[in-house]
Amino acid sequence: MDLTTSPEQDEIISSSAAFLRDRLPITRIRALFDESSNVDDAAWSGAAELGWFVLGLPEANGGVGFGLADEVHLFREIGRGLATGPFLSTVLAARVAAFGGHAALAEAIGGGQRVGIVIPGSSTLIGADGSLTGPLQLLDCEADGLALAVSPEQAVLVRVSDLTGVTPVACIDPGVRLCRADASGVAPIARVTADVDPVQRRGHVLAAAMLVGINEAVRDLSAEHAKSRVQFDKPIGVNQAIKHPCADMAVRAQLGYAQSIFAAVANDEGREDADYHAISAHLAAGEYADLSAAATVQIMGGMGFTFEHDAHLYCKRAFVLGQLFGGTSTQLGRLLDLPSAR
Amino acid sequence: MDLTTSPEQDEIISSSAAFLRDRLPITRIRALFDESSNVDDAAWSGAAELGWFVLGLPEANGGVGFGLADEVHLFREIGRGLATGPFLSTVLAARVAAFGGHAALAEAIGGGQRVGIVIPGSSTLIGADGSLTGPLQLLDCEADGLALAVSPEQAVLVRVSDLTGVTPVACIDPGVRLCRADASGVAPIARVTADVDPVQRRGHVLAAAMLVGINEAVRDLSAEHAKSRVQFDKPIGVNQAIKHPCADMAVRAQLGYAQSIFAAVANDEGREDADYHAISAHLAAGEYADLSAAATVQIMGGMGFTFEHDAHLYCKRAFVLGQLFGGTSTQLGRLLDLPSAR
Amino acid sequence: MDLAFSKEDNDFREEVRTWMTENAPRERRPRDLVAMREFDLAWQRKQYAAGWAGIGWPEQFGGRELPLTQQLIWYEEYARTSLPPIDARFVGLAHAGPTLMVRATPEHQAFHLPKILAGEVVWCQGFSEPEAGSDLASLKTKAIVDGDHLVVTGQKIWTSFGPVADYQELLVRTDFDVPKHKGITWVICDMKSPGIEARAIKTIEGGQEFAEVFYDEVRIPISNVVGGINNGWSVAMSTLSFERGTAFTVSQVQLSTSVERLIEMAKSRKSVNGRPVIEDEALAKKLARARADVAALRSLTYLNISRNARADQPGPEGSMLKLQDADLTKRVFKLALEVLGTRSLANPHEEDDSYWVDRHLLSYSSSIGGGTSEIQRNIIAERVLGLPR
Amino acid sequence: MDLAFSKEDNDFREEVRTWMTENAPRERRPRDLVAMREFDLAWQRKQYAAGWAGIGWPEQFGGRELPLTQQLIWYEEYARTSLPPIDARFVGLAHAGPTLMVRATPEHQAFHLPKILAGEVVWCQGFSEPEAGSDLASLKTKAIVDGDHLVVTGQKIWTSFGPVADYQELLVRTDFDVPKHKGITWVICDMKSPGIEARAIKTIEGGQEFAEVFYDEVRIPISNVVGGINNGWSVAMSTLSFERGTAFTVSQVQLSTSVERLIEMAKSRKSVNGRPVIEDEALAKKLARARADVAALRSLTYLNISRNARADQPGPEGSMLKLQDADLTKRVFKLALEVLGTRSLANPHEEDDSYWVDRHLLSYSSSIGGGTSEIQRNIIAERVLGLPR
Repeated sequence: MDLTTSPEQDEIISSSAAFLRDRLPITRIRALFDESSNVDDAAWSGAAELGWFVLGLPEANGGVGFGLADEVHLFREIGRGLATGPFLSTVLAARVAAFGGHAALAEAIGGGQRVGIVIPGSSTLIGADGSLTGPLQLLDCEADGLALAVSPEQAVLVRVSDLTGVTPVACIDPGVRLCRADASGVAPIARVTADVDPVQRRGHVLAAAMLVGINEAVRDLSAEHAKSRVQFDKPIGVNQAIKHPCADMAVRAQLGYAQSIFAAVANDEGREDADYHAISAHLAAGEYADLSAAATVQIMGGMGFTFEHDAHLYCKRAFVLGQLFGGTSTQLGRLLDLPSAR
Repeated sequence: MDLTTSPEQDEIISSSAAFLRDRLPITRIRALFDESSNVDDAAWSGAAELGWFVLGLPEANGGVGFGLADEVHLFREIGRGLATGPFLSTVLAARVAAFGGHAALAEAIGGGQRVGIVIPGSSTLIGADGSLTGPLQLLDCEADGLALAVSPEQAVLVRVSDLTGVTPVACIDPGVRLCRADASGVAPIARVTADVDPVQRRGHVLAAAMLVGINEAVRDLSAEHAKSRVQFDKPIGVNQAIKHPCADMAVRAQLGYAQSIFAAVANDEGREDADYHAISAHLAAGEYADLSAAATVQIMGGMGFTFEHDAHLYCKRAFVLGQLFGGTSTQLGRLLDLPSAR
Repeated sequence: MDLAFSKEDNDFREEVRTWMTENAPRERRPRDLVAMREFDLAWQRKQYAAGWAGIGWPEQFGGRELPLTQQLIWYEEYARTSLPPIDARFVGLAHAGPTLMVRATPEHQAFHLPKILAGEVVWCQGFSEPEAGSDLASLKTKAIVDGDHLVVTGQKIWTSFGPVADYQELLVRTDFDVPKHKGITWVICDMKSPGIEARAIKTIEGGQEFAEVFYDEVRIPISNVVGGINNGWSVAMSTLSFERGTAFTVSQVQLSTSVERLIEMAKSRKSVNGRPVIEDEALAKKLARARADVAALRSLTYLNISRNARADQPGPEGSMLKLQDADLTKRVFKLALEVLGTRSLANPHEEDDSYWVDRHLLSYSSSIGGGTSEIQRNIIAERVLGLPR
Repeated sequence: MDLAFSKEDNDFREEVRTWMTENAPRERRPRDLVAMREFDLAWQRKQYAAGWAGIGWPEQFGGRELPLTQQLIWYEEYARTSLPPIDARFVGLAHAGPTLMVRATPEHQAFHLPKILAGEVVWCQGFSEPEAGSDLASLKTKAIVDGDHLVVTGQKIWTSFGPVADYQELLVRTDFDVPKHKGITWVICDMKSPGIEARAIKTIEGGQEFAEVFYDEVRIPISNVVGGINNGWSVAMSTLSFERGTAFTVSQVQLSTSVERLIEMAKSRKSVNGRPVIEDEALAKKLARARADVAALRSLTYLNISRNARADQPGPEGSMLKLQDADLTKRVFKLALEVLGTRSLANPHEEDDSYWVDRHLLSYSSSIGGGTSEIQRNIIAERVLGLPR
């Protein structure tokens, strides 16, 4: 038992952090805000060249062959950097293609083809045959591209062009592109069941990793502000009303990180309680990031309430990530239905 | 519209506070802890002489003829003083007797006969005929005495001797006497329906008033400690980790008080949203007192964790009062089912 | 104790309600700042024409000088009719105007107060600075006396409606060599003066109502100083209790209305799993809890107004209302996102759902603006409970 | 990164589990303090006889010096087997003992450490005073040098098992004229010394494990001083990180077990309205949330132990575990009262339900004892995040 990072993971962390800082800084969200796409094509290709989209895919499937625990470190940086673009769904989609028997598609995705994700509406269903039906929303999908739909039992890829009424609407998160759409029995172009590859479980863990990155980012932002902002002739961090919320952020960041890597390793080691830990990771990291981001806006005072400051972007991204894979309420219900952890 | 206290109410407040301070100080809880009864007979008779048990009963029924808003001020002091004995159920029982057509019983209760209260267990029912059935607990009941059972629709008095398996058990609150018992179709000796007298509504409001008194008491205890306890060469109240919880207690105390008197006046004026405000008062004052009492234990530090200190007594009494009239969960459900307030 | 309003009050409520229903602006309030100014002023002129301007202002300054209970009724009906927010009219009606009433010369009063009431001008506030937030008295925007003018250089922030305002209540430092509260001056600044630049600040929900204001050797006549040079701190504090407990009435009624609307939405909408949202008992109980807490906030408003109607000077209970209003506002509009479920991802400005998302985002400011909740807690602990500073 | 334990570790777990199952005390732990002492020591002797005493102690002092991972395994199995709490054995094994190891003379070590391991003595702590809680260094119990003795007069509080202890790690003030941290001395006090009176303090759940201890000119040989006169503060601080991350393992496993038991109870019991408790979705979701939070706490324990196994000196992350453990303990046992419903009114000491009520009441101390949660937050903010003091 050892949950410290390996040298390879340290390398993933430093190289991905450097890439994001140079190529996809948070300022890109505002720069691309009025564009229809939130993706920086060059940066996306760069990420593909670094193997980001197939990092956790087995070598036999053309991947890098790393574990989910390694991907966690990449996605933690993606979360911390609020990188725009469908990173999470693209990585999961590569698996659906590969394990669904579409090697060429998997290769294309690994090489830079983007895949967005479906957020089910009320009564949206993925049928036993993988067909998609119901009202839905699309995150970061392109009109001529693909969308990933996931349930606990299976994951499918559908063509956005097979959906009807695809209408862009503003998203609460300025770094995310949203559409409304409908599906009536849309056949998937690729499909994989959870027993072959637990796509939703991996999605929970990677979403959790992004939320951990967000929590760590706002913790650092708050702590920095608490040290540098002077009021009443002292740094505001001397006040426990500032100091203690910062401490709570630090605790939450550690807890969320610990649970995310625990869940990832549980998956990689094939433990039977892997779903339990994955859902716990998403729920815990989600709540923790939410609380920390909201507390950060408060600590920043008026600045935290401006569009130019990053604080609100963390709140909004944390909110969007919390809606994935069923949303909090559904996830709580599923967690309670599972057998207890080992 | 005027929610300030009348001179009569100011008199109720000061005289009841003085009576409780002299005759039933909090130390009585520990003094009586090993006794089977928690009642101080002399003090109880004194309270009866002051008309406490029929304060809100119409003069036509032998009462003092004051309103529920006046009773609120008495019960706020009873709560603040953690007075032991079945004050709340006795006052409600006098109404059941009076409006149920048992004038002699009402007079006896007003004169000092005590009545405890039934806490329903799972599947306990008061039938359409007022008969009581099911497993239950008794608060502050005497073996040869009466017990009050209340539902939103009606209130009944039963003889404790008509119950089976009456077994004393230790109560979480050392100031309260608890028994377990069973009832199988026990016929009431008095009964009143809510349309004749809304006993449960009045119970909600008076329980709320007691919870307000508790909240005010712990607020004062905490503030006093924050001013006098010195650590690191300063009163601990200079620390926001102490100061801000104290401020929150002050806010909660005011909110709970405001809602309790609003609910009482709504009842006295026959507003159709009186139930709404009564349940809101019980829920709000209950949660506020709970939070404030728990925060007080924390502020007191180790002392707050001792049996000799009063802090835990407030926590425990607040908890018991929260269990009355269905308990929090049931009350929330009922509140949501009511039409909106005016 | 009574909750019943007098016949006079009830008649007043009827009158107010009728007038509001008949005169509520029919057009949507524009989002563009210039258009918003015009909309708000037009609405003020309409109220003025009907004799409703300055309901709490003394009659000597053209106000209605209504008793507190009727002010309460006015605000309750105002909120229930969903009338436009006070926004661009706020500083003039509720802060700068009342300050002028108690501290300015008759000439200033005669010149400015009627314009505010009549909806001719927009006032803004120039108090906060980037480095002077909670610690307002540490402000550094400097004013040098040059003949009969002050020459002002510096920067203000959080100036609502700054770019479209006519006048500003401006705090400047006129003496750097004395304790910070003692070198401040309160002055009327004409926002058209050369050397002023106001830049909108975009806020997290996309609004543009706040601004930064930059002053580059702006010349302001010394005759515009109110209360005397270096006496500005006491002038700025003189209006703190003008509202006398009615300040959060509109917000409180809106909270109440919002909770009821959310309950209706929860009954009529379905969640991801296809069942009515209200059947999610965890959510339903939060809605019920919100009902109880909003009821208590309203009761505290009534209690506070009852007390203030009998007292000369309102107590620090106003901080309690502000604190609880902020907390509940954040909680209720966060709850709204839960009721909306995944539909809260979308924030299209045309739909009803966006109202809730906007209000949620706006709610972040409720515990920051006008004195943070941390500062309110200090005030309550120190002034109500007597805890040490 | 891996969660899998080595074959060696797994074998160890098997061995531990088997031994614990076979040797778990069958009798109920008595509530009377004297009987409790005997019970706890007998249990320690049993572990000692089987070679399990001092699993984290260095071999040179008779301990097992197990690697951190195996200590983790030991505590996990210990909690899962519901073995008796460390209670009366705690100060000797986890505080005074480790202090003696790093700061005492070989003679003291040779005399005391074997007795602690073998379950012959109970140690208690004499640190806190009525006026010295969070501000421990302000302690005032004074010790005057008189020949080769210290003469101690004063009062200590929160001395667990004080009335039945053999020895005490005692902090006294030996110099009142220097800054408060510099005049403190750490000394071994024989609790049978004349002039000592220990009075039990009853706690809110009815327990009697804490005591006040009064010292009236108690003579203690100067040879009992550890680390030198006036050097006691550094001695007292030298064991702070002895546990290296395992301190909350038992509590964390108990929390996890408690949440699972509550879920089972919620499924099998009925609430006031006659339906299974678990169907109260609001409560069900709190239970689910508790599962997630307890899982995260366990993961942090594993992460912390992994890091400490590689580091010479544990970091301040221990404060994070303590803070979260306290918060979750309070939350989970409060939740237990919700699951019990009105049955939580009763607190008869013979029934299973009383376990939950007791634990709820005890949980109030989790954020107070051993350093309040407020102090932990200060430590985390200042030492982990570098915020100013």
